This record gives sequence, structure tokens and C-alpha cells, in this order.
Amino acid sequence: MSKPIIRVGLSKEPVSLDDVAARLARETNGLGAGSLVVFMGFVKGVVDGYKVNTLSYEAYEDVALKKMEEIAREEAAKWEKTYAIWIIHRIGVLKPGDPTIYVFVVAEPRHKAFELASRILDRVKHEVPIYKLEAREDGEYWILGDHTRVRRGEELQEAEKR
Amino acid sequence: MSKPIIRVGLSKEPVSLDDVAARLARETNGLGAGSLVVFMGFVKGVVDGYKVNTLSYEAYEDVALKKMEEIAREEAAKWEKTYAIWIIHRIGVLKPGDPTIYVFVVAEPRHKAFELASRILDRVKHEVPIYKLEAREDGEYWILGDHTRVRRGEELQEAEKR
Amino acid sequence: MRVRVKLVSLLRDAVDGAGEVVVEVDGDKAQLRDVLEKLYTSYPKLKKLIEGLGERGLGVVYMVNGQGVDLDAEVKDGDLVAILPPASGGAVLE
Amino acid sequence: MRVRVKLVSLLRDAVDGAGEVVVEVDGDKAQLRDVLEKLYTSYPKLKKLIEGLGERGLGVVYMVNGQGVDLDAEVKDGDLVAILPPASGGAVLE
Repeated sequence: MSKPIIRVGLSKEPVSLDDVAARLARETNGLGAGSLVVFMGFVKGVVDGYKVNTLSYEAYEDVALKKMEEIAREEAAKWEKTYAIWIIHRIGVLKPGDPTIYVFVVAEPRHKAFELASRILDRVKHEVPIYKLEAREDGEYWILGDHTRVRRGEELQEAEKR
Repeated sequence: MSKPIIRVGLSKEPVSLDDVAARLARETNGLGAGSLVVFMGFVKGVVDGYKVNTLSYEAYEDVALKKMEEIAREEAAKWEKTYAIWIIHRIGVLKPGDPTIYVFVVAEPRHKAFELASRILDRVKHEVPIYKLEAREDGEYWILGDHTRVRRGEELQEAEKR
Repeated sequence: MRVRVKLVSLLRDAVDGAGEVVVEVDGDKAQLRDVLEKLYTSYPKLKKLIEGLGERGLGVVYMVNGQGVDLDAEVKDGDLVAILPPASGGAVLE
Repeated sequence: MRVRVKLVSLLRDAVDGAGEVVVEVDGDKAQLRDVLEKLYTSYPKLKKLIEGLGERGLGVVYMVNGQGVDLDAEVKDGDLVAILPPASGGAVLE
């Protein structure tokens, strides 16, 4: 089988799902592929009952890209009938409803495409050095790790008291 | 929680993923949603080693639409944080790479969105009266049930001999 | 009474490509099996095809006015009968 | 020798918003822990912040030129050190 189409990126602009889907369908159907799974994350307008104004993403860019590519290659290697994996993460200041991350997987059979997309997303969220600052109506929060929101400035004030 | 956005359709034309994704993100982010899973099937260019020329879809339309809506409503009811389910199936004569079916699910958390999309797709494929005729370089095949390809005309010739 | 019968996929080929066939049966109502037997007198190939599919585990489903029914179902003038092979599901596990 | 130290997220706030800080250490090379101690003399808040995060299970990761390392790692003139809190993963199970 030919090598899967792998692409990773950090993007300040949104990505056209139509363009990517058309391209992947065009380039993989001749190999016997017919299943594309796309995950698109978008900024929640409400978190913990508070209105969100913006969500700002920053990446440690070189390492983030290297890690995203590593994840894509490792996951592609786990299943032979993987035809394409694209991972694009947004950076910059985003508003509610704006796309934050895109994962595209073409694989057969379709259940494998779902499984791969889901696992890739988990890995990207946990392994790639990308950081969020959530600006809500009740203040700004750094988001760290799986669950933790640290109110901006609070941790620093506590550190100063130590 | 407000009612999920449910829409089903049979379409002769392709659907814009960008339009649907933007609309769903816009209409659900304020409810706390941030995860969209899209499945897009497309026509395989090669099956069993043979080049595919066209794949023709016909539906028993009224029943197909009713069944698709039933599947969407039943699956939405299984998980409270389901914000949107759209199922659009193509009909007509399609070429390799052309989209055949779209499933859009907005649900939280993201694993539920994957799970729902995957299950909805399985149900649509098995429960909705939609039929395929595959025209390949080696002949035309009716596709029935999970695996069976019946060469066009062959079954009829056999029936005549009975 | 007159009943329309909808046919799809390879069943349509067995009625010379007609997506819908009209069947006339005596009386105001009939059982579905009687409607089908009348249909099969015009299209004997269709009966054999449906039997052949059943033997291959590809049994058809019958509907009257969009509701799944069995062969005992009552059919009236103007009803729409459908004979549906298994949907083209594609393989769940390939 | 001069070493750049990259800081992100809330650690950047602890160095007054600078995404990169230059640290000068005597000699041609040093252990990462010595570079950090030097950094902390300029930004004592940063040290306390990192300790506080560690106590909350949010331990940082150190990198030199994009490779994960521990505090014994050798650092040379011109190297890029990074101190990274846990990525903003969002909950796997919410």
C-alpha cells in the first residue's frame, strides 16, 4: 500500500472542510478508501454557567508540530488501511463557535476511521504543548491538564505569599 | 436543555460541510457544545481489485426519510448532551470520490459525539431502505445486505431456471 | 380493487424495470399474500427471484403504506405495497 | 554563556509577560538546574509558582532544544530551554 497522506499544522485561519474533504476523497478513492471522519472542535460559548468571550491558544510551535507529526505517523502505522491523517490546530484569539482543531482521518473500514480520529484527538490534547487562556464574564482562566482552571493572577498571588 | 437540532435528507447534490459545520457551531456553542464529528462516505474507486465507474443509489424515499428521522431522534434521546444530529444521504448516480452520505453529530463530551456518529451510521446503513448498484469494469452488481454482491441479471437468469 | 406495488433494486429488473406495478384483485380488500400471488402470475420470475434471495439469507420485507407487515396483512384499494430487499448496508466488519 | 528560556501560559505571567527570557551563567556549559536557579534569582515568583503547580499535580516538563530532559541535563551557550506546564488537554471524561 502507498504511504498515507499525513499533514499537520498550526493555523491562525480557519480551514475549509470542503477543500480538505474533496482533496482527500480524490486522492484516496483509487486506493480503495471510502470513509472520512472529521472532528472539528469549536469554542464553547458557555462554560460552568459563565459566558465565554474569547479562548486564546498559544503553542510551543516547533515542538507542537513535531509532536503532532509523531502522533499522526504512529497512529497511521498501527493500522494498514489508513489512507490519510491531517491534524490542524488553531492558534490565536478565538470566539465562541470558532473552530479550534480539525482532525481528518481516511481509513477502512469506517469503524477504524472513528477509532483513529478519536485516539488521535486524545493524544493531541494531552501530548502537544498547546495552552489555552479562557476569558469569561467572571474572569480569565488558564487551562492546564485535563481539568484544571487556574484564575489568571491568583496562582501568582499565592506564589508570592509562600 | 433545549431540543437537539435534527435534520435528515436525501440529496441529489453534494452538501457543503463548511456551511453545515458553521451553522451547527453557531447554533450550539451557546448551549455549551464544542465537539462536532462528521462522517463523510465517498465512492471507492476500486472494489475487489476492479475499477469502479459509478455507484447508483436509489431510496424508497418516504420510508427512508421516516426511518432516518426515527434513528436520529432515538439516538439523540439516548444521551442528554446531544445538540445536533444531521443525516444526509445522497441519491442518484455517483462517481469515485463523490460523497455518498454525511452524518453530523454535535455532542459532549467528544467521545460521545464519536460514539453517536458511528452508531447512527451503522443504523442508517442497515435500517434505511437505500439500494446501491455498483458499475465496475467487470460488470454491474446489486449490493444487498452486509456483504452480498449480486451480478446484475445473473440472479434473474437463475430464477428463470428454477 | 387496484393496488400499487413498489419495487426497487434487483426486484425492479424482474418486472422489466418498472419501479411501480399496478395489481388488480377482485373485491374491496384482500390479504397481502393474495395481492402478491396475483402479481406473480404476471411476473413469475419475480416470485422465483424472491424465493432465491430468501434461501441466501436475503429475505425481503413487505410494507403497506410505509408500515412493515406480514403476508396476512389486509390490503385495500389504493394502498401502496412495497417489497424491499435488505438495504445495501455495506459491511459493519470488513 | 547565554541561554534562552521559553515560557508559556501562566509561567509567562510570572516573568512579566515575556515569552522568552535570556539567562547568563558563568562558564561554557552548565546543568539545567543551575540555569534555572539563576533564572529564579531574577524571578523568584516563577520558582514558587512552579513548586505550587507541582504540588497540585501539574508538574512542568523541561526541554532543551525541543527534547524533554531532566534537571541534570547539560546546557550550552545558545541553547533554548523551555518550561512547559501540562498541555491544555480538556477532559477525556467529563
